Amino acid sequence: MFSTELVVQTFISGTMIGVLYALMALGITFIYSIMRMINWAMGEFYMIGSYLQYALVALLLGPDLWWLAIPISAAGVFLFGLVVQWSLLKPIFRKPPEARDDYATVVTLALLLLLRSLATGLAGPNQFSPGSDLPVVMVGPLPMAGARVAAFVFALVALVLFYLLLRYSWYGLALRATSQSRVGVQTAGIDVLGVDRIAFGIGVALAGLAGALLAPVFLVYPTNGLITTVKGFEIVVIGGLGSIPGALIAGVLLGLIESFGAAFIDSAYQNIYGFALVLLILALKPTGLLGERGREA
Amino acid sequence: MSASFAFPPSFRRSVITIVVTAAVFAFAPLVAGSFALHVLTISFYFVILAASWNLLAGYTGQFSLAHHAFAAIGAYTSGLLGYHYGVPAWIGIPSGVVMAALFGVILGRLVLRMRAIYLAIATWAFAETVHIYLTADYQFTRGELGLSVKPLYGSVDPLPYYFTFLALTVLVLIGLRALIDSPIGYFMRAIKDDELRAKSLGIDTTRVKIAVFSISSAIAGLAGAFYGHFIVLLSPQMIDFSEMAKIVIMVVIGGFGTFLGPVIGAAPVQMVMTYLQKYGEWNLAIFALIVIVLMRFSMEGLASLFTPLWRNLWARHDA
Amino acid sequence: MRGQELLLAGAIVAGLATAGLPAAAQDIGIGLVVPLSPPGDPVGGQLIRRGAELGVETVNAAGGVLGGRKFKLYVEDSQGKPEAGVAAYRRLVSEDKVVFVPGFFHSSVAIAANEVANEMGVPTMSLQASAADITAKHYEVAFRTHVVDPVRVSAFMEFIKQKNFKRVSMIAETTDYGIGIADETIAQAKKMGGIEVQKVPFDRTVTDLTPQLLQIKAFKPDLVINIGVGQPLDLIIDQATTIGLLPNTPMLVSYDAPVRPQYWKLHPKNGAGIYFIAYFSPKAPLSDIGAAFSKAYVGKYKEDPVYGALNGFGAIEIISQAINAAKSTDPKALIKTLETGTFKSWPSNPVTFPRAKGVYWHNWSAPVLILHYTKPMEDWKEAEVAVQYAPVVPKD
Amino acid sequence: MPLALETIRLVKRFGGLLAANDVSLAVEHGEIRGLIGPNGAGKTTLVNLVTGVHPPDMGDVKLGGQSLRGCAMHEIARLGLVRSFQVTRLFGNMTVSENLMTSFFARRNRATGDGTKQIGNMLELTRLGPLADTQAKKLSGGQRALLQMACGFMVPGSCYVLDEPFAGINPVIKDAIIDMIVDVNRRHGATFLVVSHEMAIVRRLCRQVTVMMEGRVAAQGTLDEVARLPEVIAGYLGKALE
Repeated sequence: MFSTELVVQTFISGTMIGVLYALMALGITFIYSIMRMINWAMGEFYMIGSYLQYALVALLLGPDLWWLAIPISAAGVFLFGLVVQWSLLKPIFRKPPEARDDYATVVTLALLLLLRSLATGLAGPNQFSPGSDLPVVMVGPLPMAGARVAAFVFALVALVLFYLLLRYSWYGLALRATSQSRVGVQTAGIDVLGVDRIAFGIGVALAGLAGALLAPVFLVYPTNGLITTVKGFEIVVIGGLGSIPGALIAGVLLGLIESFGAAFIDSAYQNIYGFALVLLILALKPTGLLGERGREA
Repeated sequence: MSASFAFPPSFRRSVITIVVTAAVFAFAPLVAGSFALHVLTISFYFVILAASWNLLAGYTGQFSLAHHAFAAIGAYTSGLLGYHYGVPAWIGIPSGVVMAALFGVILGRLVLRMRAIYLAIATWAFAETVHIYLTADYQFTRGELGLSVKPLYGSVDPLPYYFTFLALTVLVLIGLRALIDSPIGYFMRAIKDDELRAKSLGIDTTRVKIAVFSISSAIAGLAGAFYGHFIVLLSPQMIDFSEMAKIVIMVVIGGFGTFLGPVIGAAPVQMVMTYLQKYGEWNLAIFALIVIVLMRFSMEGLASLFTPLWRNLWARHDA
Repeated sequence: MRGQELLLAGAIVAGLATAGLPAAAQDIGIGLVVPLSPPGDPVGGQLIRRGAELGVETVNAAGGVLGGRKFKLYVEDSQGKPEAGVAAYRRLVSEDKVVFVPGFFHSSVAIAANEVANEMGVPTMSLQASAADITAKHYEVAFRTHVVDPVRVSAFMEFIKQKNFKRVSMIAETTDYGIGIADETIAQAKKMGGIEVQKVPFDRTVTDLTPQLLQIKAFKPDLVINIGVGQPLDLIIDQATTIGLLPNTPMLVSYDAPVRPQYWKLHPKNGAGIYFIAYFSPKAPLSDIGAAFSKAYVGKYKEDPVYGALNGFGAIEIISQAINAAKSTDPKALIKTLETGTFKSWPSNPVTFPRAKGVYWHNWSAPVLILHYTKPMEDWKEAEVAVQYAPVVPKD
Repeated sequence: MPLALETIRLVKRFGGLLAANDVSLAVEHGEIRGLIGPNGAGKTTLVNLVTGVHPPDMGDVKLGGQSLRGCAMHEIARLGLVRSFQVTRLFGNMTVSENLMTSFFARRNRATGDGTKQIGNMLELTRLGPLADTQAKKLSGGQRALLQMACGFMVPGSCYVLDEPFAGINPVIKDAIIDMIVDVNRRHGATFLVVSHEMAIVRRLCRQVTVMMEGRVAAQGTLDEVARLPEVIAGYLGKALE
């Protein structure tokens, strides 16, 4: 059972899937750090991204231009995010502060149900695949689908770009400032609601990007966002809310633990290993590996 | 609690209202058919779940997303005891309650120091773990095939179950009301508002939080255990996230953190969802739209409509 | 005075309208409980619904039953949840007054609904749920027109024997379906002897199955049996191709998903070479009504009907024949007729529901085939028939 | 007889900042001690160390001779050490009387009488009676400070640590709070440690004051005595007394 080759292969496969999951976590953590709310419908934006990718590749651009379709899909999700923020989430700040969490939770939960059902109703429950002409690539001893390697590369690039954007651009400064103190930036003349809108757009666009990237690998169907969201939340907890390096590290850690657990313990419990890690981390370090320091009460 | 404590007059009024309302519902079988009774019974089940979750989230500020899992723990404990060891329901159901309470203590202790958002994710992770376990350990739990449970009254005719759940709901609601009007109730709300201040006053917030977590889990377990003996087949779908979403939506539509909220929120939501069932894949879309529109335009919940009514009623009574 | 007259007139009109209603009420209600939304399997549900709807249209177009009474179909969404299935059955029977409730895709829903049906008396018919318990409890009301696990696995064994495979891997989802089949396969393989079987279970929400498939690859099997339903099935095919398991090792898919139109859209290249269980092939002839249905279906949906749709249609045909034979819609009479009569459904062989032993109680299923795609984009109607296995129903 | 409140060589470090540097303090039974010092001198840190918000890095706190080492905040409170917060903390969504009731339940013991009666007393004393059913978050700043103080007196404690109870409050309410302090001190013999910048009030209430500067105790004595010390004048009082 414990052949070296299998161990190395499992290691590679776990690492790669972990990075892809991290992309999802990034969107969640980003929206949280700006707007102080959890978007439970994150997976549905992933789903929309994957449908857009499918529609663009299958109906408009053709499989050769799959790489062009990816940013367009992400942009589409970004725009949709702006609309959602404007129509549903902006009113949150007219609510009394103690009611905001409830409002955000209920509205995004309802949005989750709505988008999922709409996808089933409009596109049908069948799964689609935008197809991929990329050849199988050898990553060490492990053969990998070209689309998955491409997704991995795209995801890494997106993570790094995003990190740089936050660290070094003016806009990143505004975003970081907002995440520190919403009232503070308002006095500094920054339009917080505008920041929110863009932040929400970017956050869901990251999910949409993940959806578009993974569409040929994990298929396109109404509930395909579920598992990536689940992983995204786990990573956020393991790595700590608000930390980009934390998300990356936690993503890889989660990918590895699940892959090794599935390969060498019991494959039926693959998803449990991640949850066990989450519960363990929370018991030991409630704010995650690299999370912001816990501010109690 | 020491003897010096007396319930405020509002407690007596609530009990009277609960009992009178229940008495009205006791006549429902005269006009309702088998299906309507079934829907009402399930609604009572959700009233209990929503009210006990509200105790945790609405009053104490612990936004748990594992409440459906505790119902399932109660249900499966009794179901598994019966299925594998032939244990009768009158032992199985209390065992389910104890088991749910036990898990409640453990999870409550684990999430104790967490801020709201981590708590939500941690409890959700716990629920998913239970879900996966019930699916994966199919040799013991019968997995997705479903665990057959003996009907409580030998038959699945909804009438006796209707009265059982009506009685349960009355008991649970009176119990919750008593808890909320007791010192622990004050402590719960204090913790939600300002935990540091609560500690500085001498409130053992750790103990209160764990106590509330286990009490509300036990109630969920109680409801779940009875539910299992009514539906007669348990499946891991009981811990589908949409079930939790339903509980949250019920409470918020009714009025978060109010006593009346879950009571008047649960039944209409359950009925609307059952009614929409015939629209197939569109049912959840319609339901979600209704929720979004409601939330978008009024946040107070239905309970706020009733509060003035309630005051007027008793004001006249007092006068 | 005028107001009162108007009221009176209104009352009369209303009265007439109500009197006119019984004509409509003479419609015979047929319930259909299928999953139409998650967490159920909406694809499976929708296909059955299409078939049942066309079946009702066909029956009504031919003049209905009992000399002119029309069928009316009431569809309920089970969401794959037992509770929703129970509620749906109760509502269909107590409110819509249906006389027959076919459908049922998820075994758990069928089992739960049968508990209620056993008391309320209106028969059910499971069209695509394979768990033994559905018929093994020998409830009067429980009928089934779907292949049960032992039969399906016997077909596997027939295939394994024929190809002389010695090492068989199963990648099975941890559902009643996946585990039921996997365990039955292990049992039958043991009985047959000389075969090594590997079972790799997976949670059906998992999307990256590479770790599981690597394990299988390391086992070096002669045959991989793919026991996933819906997305996992397709993910297994893709990911097995990537790591080089396919096409070198033959793969057997446990049900007829590859005949669905999207199969070749999803696997334009690596779909070739797959073996799969099917419940009919045009090479095995359809009955006349089956052929007519197939034609109508193609006309309406621009694709060939698959098993789920055919079975949905079949259920409506069977009940219409049973009602005519029983000359009644009384549930007891219908059950009696279903048990003793012989009916025509979509395949050419006759349909019966004898009170047979064990899981074969009230059970009829089409012959089980194993088809083989020999080239990419092959029409499933052209697929090679590798095995044809007629279930042997044990006699009392 | 042991001291009412004693801190023994308390040290607390936050990152690079030495917030409490070897702080020793002794308060007699029934005393009303003033704690003064410039902003950032470590007064609030000391309050937090004494009441268990932060555990000290070194040193110990004794209440009536009993060490509080390892005691949780709520345990300290139940031992009779009651505090108020500089930025008033109340349960905003609860009404005035519910706030009082919560405080009563939190520390009640066999000796305490009827909570409802006690609430009546407090409402009368604070003149918050008409607002009894108003949510605490809807009160004015002064009313909130008054209510916070009243909460502390619902069940008499043995020792009160008040962090800036008079900051930003109108004179009428200031007087009301002073009256409450004096009343509880006389009737129950309760000990007080009062942090304040209001020298007039400190002079009125406290026989002894302790001056803190840069995390340590700089001086102790009557207000007039410490006011004469050159380092105190240089570091603080020179400005404050003007």
